[in-house]
Amino acid sequence: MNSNLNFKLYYKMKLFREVELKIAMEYSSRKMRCPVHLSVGQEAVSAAFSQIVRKNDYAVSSHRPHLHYLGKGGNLKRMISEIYGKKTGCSSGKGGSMHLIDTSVNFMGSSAIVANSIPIGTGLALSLKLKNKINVSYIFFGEGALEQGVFYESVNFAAVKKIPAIFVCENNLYSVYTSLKDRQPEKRKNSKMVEAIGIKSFTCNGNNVFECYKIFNKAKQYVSKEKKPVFLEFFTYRHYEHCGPNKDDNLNYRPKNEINSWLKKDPLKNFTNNFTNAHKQKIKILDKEIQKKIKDAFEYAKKSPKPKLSDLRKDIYA
Amino acid sequence: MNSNLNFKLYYKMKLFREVELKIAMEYSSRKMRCPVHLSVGQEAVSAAFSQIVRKNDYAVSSHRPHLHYLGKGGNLKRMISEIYGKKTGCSSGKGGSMHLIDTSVNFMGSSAIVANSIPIGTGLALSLKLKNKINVSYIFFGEGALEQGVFYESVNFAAVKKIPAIFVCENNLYSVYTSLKDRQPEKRKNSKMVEAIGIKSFTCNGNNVFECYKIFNKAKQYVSKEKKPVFLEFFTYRHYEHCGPNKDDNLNYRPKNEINSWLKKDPLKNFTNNFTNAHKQKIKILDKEIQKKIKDAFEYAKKSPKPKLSDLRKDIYA
Amino acid sequence: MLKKKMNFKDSINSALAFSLKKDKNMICYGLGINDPKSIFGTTKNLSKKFGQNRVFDVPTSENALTGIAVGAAISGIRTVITHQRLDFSLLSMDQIVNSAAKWRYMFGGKLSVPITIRMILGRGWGQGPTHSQNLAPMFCNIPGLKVFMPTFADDAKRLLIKSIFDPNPVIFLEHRWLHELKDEDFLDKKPDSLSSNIISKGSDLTLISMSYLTLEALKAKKILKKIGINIEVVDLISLKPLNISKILKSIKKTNRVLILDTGFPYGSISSEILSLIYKNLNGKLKTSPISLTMPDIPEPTSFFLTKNLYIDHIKVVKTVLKMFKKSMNLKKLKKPEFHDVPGTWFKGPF
Amino acid sequence: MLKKKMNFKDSINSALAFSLKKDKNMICYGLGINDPKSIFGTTKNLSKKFGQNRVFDVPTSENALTGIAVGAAISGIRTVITHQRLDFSLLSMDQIVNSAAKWRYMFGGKLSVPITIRMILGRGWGQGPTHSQNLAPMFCNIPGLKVFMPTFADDAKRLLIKSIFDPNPVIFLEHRWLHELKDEDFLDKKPDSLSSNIISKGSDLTLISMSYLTLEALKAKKILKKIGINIEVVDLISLKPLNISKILKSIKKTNRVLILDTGFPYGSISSEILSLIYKNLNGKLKTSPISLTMPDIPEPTSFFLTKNLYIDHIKVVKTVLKMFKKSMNLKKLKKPEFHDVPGTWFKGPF
Ligand SMILES: Cc1ncc(C[n+]2csc(CCOP(=O)(O)OP(=O)(O)O)c2C)c(N)n1
Ligand SMILES: Cc1ncc(C[n+]2csc(CCOP(=O)(O)OP(=O)(O)O)c2C)c(N)n1
Ligand SMILES: [Mg+2]
Ligand SMILES: [Mg+2]
Repeated sequence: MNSNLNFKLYYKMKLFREVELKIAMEYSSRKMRCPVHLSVGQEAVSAAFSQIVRKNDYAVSSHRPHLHYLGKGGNLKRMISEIYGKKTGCSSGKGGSMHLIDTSVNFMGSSAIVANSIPIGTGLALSLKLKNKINVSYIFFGEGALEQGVFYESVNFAAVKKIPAIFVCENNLYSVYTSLKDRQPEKRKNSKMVEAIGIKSFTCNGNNVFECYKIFNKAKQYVSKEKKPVFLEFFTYRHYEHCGPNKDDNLNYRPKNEINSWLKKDPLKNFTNNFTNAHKQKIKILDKEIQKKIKDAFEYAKKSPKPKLSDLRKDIYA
Repeated sequence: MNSNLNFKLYYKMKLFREVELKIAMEYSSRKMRCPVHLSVGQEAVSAAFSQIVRKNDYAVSSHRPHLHYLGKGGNLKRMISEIYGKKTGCSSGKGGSMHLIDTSVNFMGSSAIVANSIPIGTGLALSLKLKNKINVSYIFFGEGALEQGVFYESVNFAAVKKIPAIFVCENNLYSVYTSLKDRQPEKRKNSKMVEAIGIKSFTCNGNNVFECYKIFNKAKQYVSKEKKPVFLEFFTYRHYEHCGPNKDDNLNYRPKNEINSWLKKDPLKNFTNNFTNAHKQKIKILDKEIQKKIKDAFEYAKKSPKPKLSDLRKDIYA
Repeated sequence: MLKKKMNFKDSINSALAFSLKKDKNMICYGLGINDPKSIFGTTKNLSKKFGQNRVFDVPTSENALTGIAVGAAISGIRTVITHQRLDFSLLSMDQIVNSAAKWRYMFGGKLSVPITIRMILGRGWGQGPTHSQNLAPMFCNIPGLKVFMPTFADDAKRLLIKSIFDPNPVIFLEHRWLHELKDEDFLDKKPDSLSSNIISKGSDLTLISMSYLTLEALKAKKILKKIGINIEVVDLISLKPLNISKILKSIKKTNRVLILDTGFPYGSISSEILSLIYKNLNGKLKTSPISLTMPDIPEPTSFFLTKNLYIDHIKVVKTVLKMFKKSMNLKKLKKPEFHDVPGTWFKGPF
Repeated sequence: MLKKKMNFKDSINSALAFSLKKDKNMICYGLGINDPKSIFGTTKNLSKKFGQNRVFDVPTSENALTGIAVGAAISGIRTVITHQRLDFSLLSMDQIVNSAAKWRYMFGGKLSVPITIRMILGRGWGQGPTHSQNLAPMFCNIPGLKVFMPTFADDAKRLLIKSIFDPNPVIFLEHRWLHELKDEDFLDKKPDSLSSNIISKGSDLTLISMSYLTLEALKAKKILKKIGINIEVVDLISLKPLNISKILKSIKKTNRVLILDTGFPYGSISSEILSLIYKNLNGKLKTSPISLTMPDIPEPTSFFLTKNLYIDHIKVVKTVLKMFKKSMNLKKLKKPEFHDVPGTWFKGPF
């Protein structure tokens, strides 16, 4: 176990958790006036991703993009500002929480329409191949996106064209309040399905950051070597409501025992427990750094100027 | 071998072949002023289908619907009239060759948009389940339709809802002039793919009418017993151009040896060869019947009245 | 009869329940239809009452689901689909335009397609570019479709029932800001025939509006009455077919027209109405006709950028004052503190 | 310079070749792009010249292919997609409206989306309900898109190059009946600036038309000149943005307007233009403004039912005569024997 890597993974997971919790906390002040989809509980995937992805790789995401954006190296201050609708927001306030971008690290956008960014990430992969780049294109989405036809069209295209696309599905078992049984055939294995369509698949415990790390690494190796796309499925669970700052377990759409069993699999807690006492000192330092980073980001966002009314008419056409 | 069935299969295949050849022959007189997609070479599938399907089963089809319509028991005179744009056409002249319907036998329509009728056939299957009918819904399409996302959405829905849909793919290796290699991953097995999505599949030599018959029978049994959808794939080949009355092998988009090997597998010729001399007499009688039936249909169509100009404004809204 | 006590969402619910009861074959589906939020409350208890076979949640497959509705409908099963935002229906345009709208005509009238597609329009609280579009003109452009867009709870109920029992495909548009409102908040009395779109008489200006904007129109009317401008308010209710003769009659009387439109300007409902007025009347009006629409800009998400984006009664009042070259003290007209919520009860996130 | 010898399809081909040569990154794809028919000849030899990596055939996956173009475009690869019929693009409305049109604005201008979507409009020979629709208004309604629809081969070339090098998504509409035509068949001389839509001057009536209908307009002009009616013909070329000031100027001069439109009436381009004229001029014209469009009916397939469906120069002449309350002997105006083919060379089937 590479201890340096462990601290990095810890740092990212903890940062991601704390960012989301801070958004949840501040949301009730009603200054972040847009829908927010938090990823509390799903940090391991993006933390692992952050340690594998290279700056020149592309990434796109869905309505729940915070951690993919941050994992790709997106600027925290500009993300928080975006959620506050400020001029300094990464999308100049025009996109909000669901539409994040940081072209300086090749995070190319995220979309509020389920599966909408999947072909776009596929197009980015095509572009890498055309330009003879060694990089890959990461495409993040939830398991709900597997119900959209465009997912299959994109996977088929990627397979036919042999382009460096990494399709990353975070399967958290729910689409809004709807469980899998109303949406997908019983006992279906998505990875088998995608393999039958024509591309290599890997599945993974999405709450074990180290396993996630290994899978992302494998995927990268595979794509580099074989020059073919790959599909990854991470099983995980969100702790908060689908959209918004609260827990909603009182609504009973998810079985209590399911919730409890997943809470026991909390990716951050379990990983933290692995650290020895000797490491705790270092962790304290990291925690402080994280708090400071978040505090700074929220202060920056709150202090940032509003967009000007005239900005409304900017950037419609290039 | 049930000889009565054999004569029926022969009759249908021969009828289908001769109908399409007659259309091809008459097309140059430019009285059938709409695109036509002939199924010469693909007769076995529809002939077998005709012997399994029940009147209260539903069926829908694609841009190449002639034989599915006839297989379902659709009226030949009204089909030919439709292609001639006459008032007596099955769609009153509004649909043309690609839009056939015969509600008296539950052939519920066909669509010129690739894959467009797949969800519609799925909805018909849903309706059968809701009404507790023992019938099934047949959905015909080419392998090109497997590239449309809506195919996967429909299969997924059918699997989740366990509805009596029979998805029938006639894989003739081409979409217009484009071969599979530009469109679908190498070595993909569509049946495996669909099974991985969640429904049972059968594949079949689509040029062997008896095998086709057995597969349709199996599918019907399966759906009746398991109350679940099924996917059938028939491998076959068209002898004529994608759209229009001619052969186009001079264009060289299909390899010569491929064409020749499929011509050797002509479903009608091979099946006819199986008949003994004793049967030839009966066959002659059938052939005569067929010629008469076709002659009558074309005469009927040609003599039929044009639609009135005022019909243009009819039937926009119910 | 005007049941003024029922709010818009309960009217929708009640129309669905009525129809499900009346037609035992009818079905109804959409994402979240049975979930704890039951599509803003509009589908509450329906699956409990009518069974999971008839009222069911679905995969996120908008295109197939629309085709499935067409298939069910042509075999005699009336079907209602709901999209939590109109924007999601773009995935199903092929099925709406090439199947639903044409399956009757293209087969010579052999079948009909009794489906209703409910689409909800977002506004405010960061709905942003893809959760706020009113693309009604896309649907109105297509022969074979009908497009309804009621304002009042009472109309909503009547019109949804009418849509469901209409043998043709109907696009039914619901503005998210209407769901909690009761008619009594806005109307003293209201004509009870659907064809009567003139909901408030006046002599000086024909103010045509749709859906939520009709409420802003009524507020503006009240204010302008104080300085003697009498406005006739026309609530469109049905975008297709349009009741153009009512509109023409009103304009012949008032000789002035202003249209309020929740959509984008190019090829809008308001452009269509103005062109019909022009073709039919070819006359000089007392003042140039005006339409207020959303600007030809994707809707931004930021609270600060949507500040002056929406049409509200103050914008309407200002526009009318300009048309009449009059002025009044507008200081007293207070904007609500937050322009991006339908009421103080709304605390986000959706 | 007007290269009158080149037909429309060769112009398209030449514009594509020019652009592929100029921008080494550009790609170009669509169903059948490399097949023996090469999209009505418009893409002939391109993949031979520029390689299968840059000009390639694709699966029938319209929605994904549009998103893929957006992805390629935001990473700097200009992309041209071709749909053999506009109608097929309905499958990709989500990607056109929610992605292509918004990816720039919704991310605060950080990226641009240089894609061109060529769409071909069918007419005649049983194209029927789903192979003949001009749904240009759908695209014009969307902020962030541009919509071009050239008539002349020369414009087509210039405009396609302009579209490809435009950093924004452009919908490029080609009428199937233009592909074989050469400008010399219709034009003596033609202004060579794109912004100049007035292709033939006149004083009595402003006749606005688009694409193929401009040719019918020019024929009508010739006929009407004989009885002293002088028509000014405006060829729209760009539907969005519209060059409305040119149109207004012309109407101020002629005081009469007739618009020819290949689309359905409700929310049409012609309605938009009329509403703009009304809002800007608010004046009585010498005769009521008229627009000729396709009827609000799905197009039937039968030869017999399309008989009087299309707008041709005879319909235009008759309409103008009515506007002027004049008559002339129309017997001499012979319709072509078959109304459903672009010329005798066309023998079907597509
Ligand atoms: C086309 C479309 N349909 C419906 C929605 C509404 N919607 C927003 S998020 C969501 C859930 C998607 O679930 P999943 O893909 O599993 O992602 P998760 O929220 O679980 O991360 C839905 C249905 C949408 N945004 N877009
Ligand atoms: C959405 C759509 N895209 C493209 C086309 C053009 N098109 C007509 S038929 C066809 C071929 C489809 O191939 P396949 O499904 O294999 O059927 P086949 O013609 O081989 O029977 C295509 C691409 C269309 N009609 N609809
Ligand atoms: Mg999920
Ligand atoms: Mg095929």
